[in-house]
Amino acid sequence: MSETVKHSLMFAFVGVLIILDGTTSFGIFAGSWNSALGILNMGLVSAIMALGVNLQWGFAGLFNVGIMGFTALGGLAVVLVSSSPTPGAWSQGGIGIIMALILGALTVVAAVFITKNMTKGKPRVLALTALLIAGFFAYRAVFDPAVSGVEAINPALYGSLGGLGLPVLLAWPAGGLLAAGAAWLIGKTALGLRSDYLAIATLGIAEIIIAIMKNEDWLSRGVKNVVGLPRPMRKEIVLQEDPGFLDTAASLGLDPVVASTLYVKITYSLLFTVVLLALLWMAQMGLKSPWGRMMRAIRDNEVAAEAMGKNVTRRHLQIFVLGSAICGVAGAMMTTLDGQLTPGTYNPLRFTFLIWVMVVVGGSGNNFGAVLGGIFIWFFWIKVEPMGAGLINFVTYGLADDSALKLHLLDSTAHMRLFTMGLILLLVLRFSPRGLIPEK
Amino acid sequence: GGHAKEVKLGILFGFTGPIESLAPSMGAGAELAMAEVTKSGMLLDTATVTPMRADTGCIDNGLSTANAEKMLADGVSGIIGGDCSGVTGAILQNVAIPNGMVMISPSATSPGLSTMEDNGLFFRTAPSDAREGQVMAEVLTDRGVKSIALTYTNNDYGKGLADAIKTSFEAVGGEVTISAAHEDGKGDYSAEVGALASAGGDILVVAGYLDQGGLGIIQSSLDSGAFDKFGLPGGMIGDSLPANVGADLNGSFGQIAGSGGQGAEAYFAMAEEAGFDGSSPYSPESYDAAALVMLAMQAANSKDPADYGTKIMDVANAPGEKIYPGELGKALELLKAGTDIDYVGASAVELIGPGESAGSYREIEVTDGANKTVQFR
Amino acid sequence: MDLLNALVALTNYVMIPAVAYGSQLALGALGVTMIYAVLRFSNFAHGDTMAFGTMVTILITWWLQSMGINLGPLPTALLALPFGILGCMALMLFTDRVVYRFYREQKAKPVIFVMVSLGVMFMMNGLVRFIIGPGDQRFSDGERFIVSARDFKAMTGLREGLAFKTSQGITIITAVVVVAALFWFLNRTRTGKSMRAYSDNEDLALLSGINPERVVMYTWMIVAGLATIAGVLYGLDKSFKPFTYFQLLLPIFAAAIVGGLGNPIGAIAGGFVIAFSEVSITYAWKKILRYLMPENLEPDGLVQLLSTDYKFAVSFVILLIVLLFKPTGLFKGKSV
Amino acid sequence: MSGNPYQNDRGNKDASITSTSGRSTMEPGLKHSGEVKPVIGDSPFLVGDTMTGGYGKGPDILHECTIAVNPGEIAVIVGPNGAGKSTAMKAVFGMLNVRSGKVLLDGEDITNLSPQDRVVKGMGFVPQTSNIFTSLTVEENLEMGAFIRTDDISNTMEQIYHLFPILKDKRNQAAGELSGGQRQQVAVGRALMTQPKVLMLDEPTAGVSPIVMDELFDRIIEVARTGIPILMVEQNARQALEIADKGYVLVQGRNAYTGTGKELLADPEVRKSFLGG
Amino acid sequence: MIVVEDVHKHFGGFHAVDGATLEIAKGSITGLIGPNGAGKTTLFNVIAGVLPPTSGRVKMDGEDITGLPPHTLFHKGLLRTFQIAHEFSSMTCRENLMMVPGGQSGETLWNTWFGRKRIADEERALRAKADEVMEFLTIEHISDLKAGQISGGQKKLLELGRTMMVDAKIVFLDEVGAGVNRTLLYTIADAIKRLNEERGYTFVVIEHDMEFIGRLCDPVICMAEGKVLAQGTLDEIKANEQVIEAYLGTGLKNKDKLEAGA
Ligand SMILES: Nc1ncnc2c1ncn2[C@@H]1O[C@H](COP(=O)(O)OP(=O)(O)OP(=O)(O)O)[C@@H](O)[C@H]1O
Ligand SMILES: Nc1ncnc2c1ncn2[C@@H]1O[C@H](COP(=O)(O)OP(=O)(O)OP(=O)(O)O)[C@@H](O)[C@H]1O
Ligand SMILES: [Mg+2]
Ligand SMILES: [Mg+2]
Repeated sequence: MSETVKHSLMFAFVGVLIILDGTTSFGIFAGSWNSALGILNMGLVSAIMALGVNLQWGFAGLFNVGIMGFTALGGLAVVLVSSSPTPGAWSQGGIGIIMALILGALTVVAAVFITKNMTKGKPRVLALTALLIAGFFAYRAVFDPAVSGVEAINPALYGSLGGLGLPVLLAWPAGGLLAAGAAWLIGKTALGLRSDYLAIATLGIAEIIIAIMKNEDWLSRGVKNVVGLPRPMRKEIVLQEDPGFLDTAASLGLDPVVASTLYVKITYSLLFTVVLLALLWMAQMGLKSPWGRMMRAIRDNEVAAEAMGKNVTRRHLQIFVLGSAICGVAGAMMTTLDGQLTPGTYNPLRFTFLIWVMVVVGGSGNNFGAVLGGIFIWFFWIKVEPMGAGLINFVTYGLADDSALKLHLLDSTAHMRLFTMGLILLLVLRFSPRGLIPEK
Repeated sequence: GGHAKEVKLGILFGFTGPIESLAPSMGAGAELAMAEVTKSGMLLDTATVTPMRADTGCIDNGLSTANAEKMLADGVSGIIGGDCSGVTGAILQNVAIPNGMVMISPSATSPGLSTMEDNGLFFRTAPSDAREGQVMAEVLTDRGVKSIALTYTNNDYGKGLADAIKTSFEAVGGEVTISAAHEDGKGDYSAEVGALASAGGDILVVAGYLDQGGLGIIQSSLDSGAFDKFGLPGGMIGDSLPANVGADLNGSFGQIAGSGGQGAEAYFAMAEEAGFDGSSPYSPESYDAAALVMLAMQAANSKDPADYGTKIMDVANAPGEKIYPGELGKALELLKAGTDIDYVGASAVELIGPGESAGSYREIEVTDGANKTVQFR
Repeated sequence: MDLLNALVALTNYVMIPAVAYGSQLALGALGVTMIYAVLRFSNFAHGDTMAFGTMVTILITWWLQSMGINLGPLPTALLALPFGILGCMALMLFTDRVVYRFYREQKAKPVIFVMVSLGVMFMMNGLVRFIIGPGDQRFSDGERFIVSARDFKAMTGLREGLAFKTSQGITIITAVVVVAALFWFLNRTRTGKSMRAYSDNEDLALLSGINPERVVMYTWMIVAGLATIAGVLYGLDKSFKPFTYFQLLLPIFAAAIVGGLGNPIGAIAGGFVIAFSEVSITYAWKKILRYLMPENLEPDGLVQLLSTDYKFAVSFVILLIVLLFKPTGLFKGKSV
Repeated sequence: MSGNPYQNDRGNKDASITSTSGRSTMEPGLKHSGEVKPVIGDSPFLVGDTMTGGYGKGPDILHECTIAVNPGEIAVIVGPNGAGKSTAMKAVFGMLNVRSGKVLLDGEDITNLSPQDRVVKGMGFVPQTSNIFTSLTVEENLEMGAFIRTDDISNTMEQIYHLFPILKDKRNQAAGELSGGQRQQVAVGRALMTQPKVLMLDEPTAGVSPIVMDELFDRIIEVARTGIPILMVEQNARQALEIADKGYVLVQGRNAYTGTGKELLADPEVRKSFLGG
Repeated sequence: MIVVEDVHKHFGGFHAVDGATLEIAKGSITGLIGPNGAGKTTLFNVIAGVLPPTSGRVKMDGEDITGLPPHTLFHKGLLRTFQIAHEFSSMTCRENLMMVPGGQSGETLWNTWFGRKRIADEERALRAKADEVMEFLTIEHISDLKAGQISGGQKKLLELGRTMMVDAKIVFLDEVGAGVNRTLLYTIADAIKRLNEERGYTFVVIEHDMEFIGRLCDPVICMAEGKVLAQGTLDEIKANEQVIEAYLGTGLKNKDKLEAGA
């Protein structure tokens, strides 16, 4: 069996799993197209994230443990771009906040300027200290009242600046840009360090990003969440009242509720597939060209690549920014799919480590592997719980229904998920260390 | 034989993730109500109620919507859940509303959810922040407290409640010296307690959870002598708190939704018998949520969400005969006979407005290592 | 101007908690750093290792308590601790045998080990919850305080109290003892020296007749010991919950890296740097200043640099700053 | 890129998750020891007999290469870069699987022993590079040399300090802070601490100033006088052959010339191609 | 062309290069010899920007290039090979060569999506050039093998081939000869000479093979213990007592033999 056939079969297998979930309710399958498409949609988003991480890890050996932060920034972009502006927020303090941020940025720029242009010594230290302290207080003096102004606007419902009210699809590239900006900052610092400390730097910055999103209410309502974000298509309940739609549904012999929910999910699936294919195409094209050759050269031997005129640091920065931007796009897509931004929900286990599992299991260094891993692992993430329950029932078949052990185990089925994910990862690392679809 | 009909109800809580320690008691609470109803054999002509558990991960929107879809596919007639506001919003927007499924959350309090066009499908048994803020302010002023330090668990419940307490208390002339968040799931609270102590105040109000960060903060404050009296909103009221903290908690006070000791105490006893901790946060609310769904079904004589959804308000609110935990069988019988009921339950449910809970509060003071009800408000 | 009260307040709210927390982090970071030095990878499963060791200790503590065995004023957990360590060692050695050893034989690159430890982390995460459940467990008993704030006030007549908990005392003493023992072990004993040698130069260690597998075994055992002690102390001082222990991984890593990965002294220093920065940078100085300033100059605000919301962010900012100026950490990360 | 998928780190060099210092660069040879067979008949004290082998699954680097040394003798291996001199040493020491041929020590066939067990059998080895523990003190380096010994090592240590007096002065200094020549002395001292029955040195004088080189050779002769056979690889072939009782010239993994040191030095062919004229 | 002024490079307490001062004339082929560990490679690394010097300056055509990163120096026309071959092991030999030229339009991501035609043209030209270089080095038969799988000598040739893919001004060769077949080595020597004469490349060559040095190098510099020990024509160097002591070997006999061989 040729490699290509084998790999196509693997994709087919995942496809069959999804189809089974839509058609049969045997065993772990739900027997509902809503469920199947729901899994597929998040699977597609996961695949995009995995693609981003694979770009960084598989092709440049950059270990990014801050995926969570970039995903969250993508989500933030959705709020900033597409939610409607809070009435009065800009006059109440929005302007002030912007001014304060500009002030802060100016302080930093001035500090950098001083560092660059004054000679080393006491005067420079003094000037810097004075500037930073003055800058900090000036910033707080403008910032704090402006923030309380904004946050005072009906905190239960608003209390934030809101967004620009633009179409939500625009938020996806915006999410990419936001993540790219953050990645650029991290990369500039971490990739410039003498020893490479990217992993811990990304981990730290991701935590900082989440802390900001959780606590700066004016920006994203913090832990109070932003719900009801706009969607790129009509809502189900609107469809259910649209006579035109109802007619079409009836002509297809579909129940209006089913028709509307499927309509929404399929639209998402199509949109996500388009984005995924576009990114996949771009990644593949890049990698098959001199650019990819250069990246592989850098990965093989940084010193020699540097001696052959390749700017290794800049290339690392480039690929780090690109990969993070892709995670940002995926984050924005996920927030759109959820219809809400919930900063409290970004957690490293789910948004960083799970993505790593997807990449490693799928096959680092192979874009198709990453995509397969994304969808496959997501499917398992959902289905391991019923599988675990089934397994425990099977194992404890002989035990009485009310035996303490059986009850204890059944209570723990939810924890099968983590356990099984670990097991899958270990098995793959052991028996197929290059992943399901290895790098050619 | 007798199981002519089966009613499936979904229980969708975060059995893994940040509140994995609360979820088991919540699930057990909901299942307790279902078992009670099944045993009574009074629902819709001796229907059995089968619970179906699934996980939300508390923070995993994708997982929870997928699990909700699976529940629908498996034919549930109602969903008890979710728990954390994030996933609750996601399930509501993406699954419950589009499919016309009734959903009752025992814990999500985010005001944002109230404004969603929920088609009358979303309810919650958790008390509203705004109301509790007012009650807390009353309790504080009545006890002559002039200034408080305030700390809240950093989620929408904590934040919302803290905002409400602050607004209400300042409106009656009190001073809030500091309002600082604490994160659940992290063990060390020295920094928070240091800042709170420095800000000072007559007492420390802890808008958190009694077996999460809230407990840590209280313990740490007592240990370092930062505060010796605490204001305890609903999330902090439960037997495990005085049990864990010990005598030092004596004199602290607070309030929890609930009319009369009857409901809550009865529930705690039932829970103890069933082998779980009924005083764990949101466990009573979970019991009530499940009970309300089943009672509404009986009132509508249908398990179709479209039919019984409108009945939930009716069974939850006056007029009618008051129903307490353990009396579900009686309530079903009454409903069958066409008598109105007013479900009080374990957490004194009173639904106002678009599916929110309000109602009377029980003022609690910790004396001799136990929560004692002082009066009702 | 009331220097004494200010000092007591500072000690009570900053020094003591930070020292205790710092000791716990330091012990955790020591474990991470040992694995990094000897096995040359960062072990993502360390938080869950701590949880596992603590869990075993808790189960034994409960059993001892039910048998009516206790240590009087000291927590019973201290009695159970050795068993917890043994249990954790058993698990570590088992994991090494069935998981890590294979990769050693393959001479796998360290980063592969990192991935593997990720898998182990997931599995141990599940395992601990299977056994003890996800809930909060308290297992401290005995006398709660060495000096309570109330007693201190009564004793000294000061306005400010100074509390010193038994658990804090035990933490600090244990940490000192354990660290001293570890250093003694590494620098004075044959096995310890062989571990340092292995960490320094694997090939040469082999040529000197040092058995690598034994070194690895000792390392896992020491790490299991450190992790269990750190976990139990943390649990006694605060409480035990599997999720919290997983979250501890981040500050522990930050501590190990700030100090210089692979360097035990660095791990200890790093633990304290992280603990002190979390506690002190977000501290509100109002109270202290009120004691120190003349009455008319008393501050109105909280005099807080940053709100406590950002305490975790603070430790990472410090980490980044340290790395910018000292790329290998405070103490040059190198070997055991 | 090695074919082993477990060794692909994708060029990652992130110091916050992995450390590369002091990692083993050796190919795993024998992991577990097999049996030791007594040898029938007469044979030199240490002999690598018609060894053929290479690294991992790679091509053969040694081709029927034979090297032997007897007590009190110094045997020197010379040859061009990449000829397989170090490889031959590794093969004798068991750090490389010989595909055919055997290694005999003191009347026993030790071909199936792992390097650790060969150390126990009394073989001491000083590799060409990174041959000291840089972060350990000089004394600790010596102690590590005696790791397998259970008896009192203080006497041996005194002997070493007597042999290399400079080390006694620097006993508490980290070995990494020493100069190249001193490091080399530490390395040899470390190997002697095992009280080996045979000592193997890979380019002990590489990067060492001429004076130190003479000094080292003197010491090596002294050690040999105590009856320990010495097998060494040398690039400073001329000096080495002068003190050698036996010389081997390896070319592309084969024995090209063999003879006493004097013979080889006198052989015009050898002089021309390997001794720089 | 290159001026090295009092360069020191310390590793911890160890002085690998200890005050080296030398000058490399434009158009010359300079030989750099010296005992193992003399600091030759380290000096190369300092000049080529791989290692920052502890102190001292390096100038190229009057411009201070101290501490400039290697990729910048590459674009200024300074190329080097490595003593231990630094091949790109997972790439084919041809790719190893094709990746060298700077400023390829295919190295810009944008073009890989929207300028595929131009890339294809460039690639064809590059390919032709790479094949030509490999033919010259007699390694065309391994052009499609992964560079990780070829022999040490072939790696050295590949390494040399990379410097021939672009127009360099000055090329530093670190022991190209080690592990390379002698006949081929002298072919390489001829090639170096041709590049020097026809294209005006300047070469600096580290080599232990005196015959090779003798064929090629005009000025020869001998380093020892991090310093320049002697400098001059090959004959001068060979006659230098210090060099004989430190490098060539002691005794007059030795010297006679050397001359006889040359
Ligand atoms: N670890 C290894 N894996 C694969 N091949 C190796 C390894 N080490 C050495 N080789 C190859 O084996 C051959 C012989 O190397 P060896 O080190 O034995 O040479 P040597 O004679 O000691 O040379 P030198 O004088 O430079 O030390 C070389 O072609 C080398 O490339
Ligand atoms: N990164 C490093 N860290 C510490 N010491 C080093 C480092 N690189 C080189 N050295 C030391 O510096 C000295 C000079 O090394 P260098 O490689 O420059 O010698 P060389 O003259 O090129 O020798 P050879 O002819 O063997 O190639 C050696 O003793 C070497 O051990
Ligand atoms: Mg060698
Ligand atoms: Mg060199």
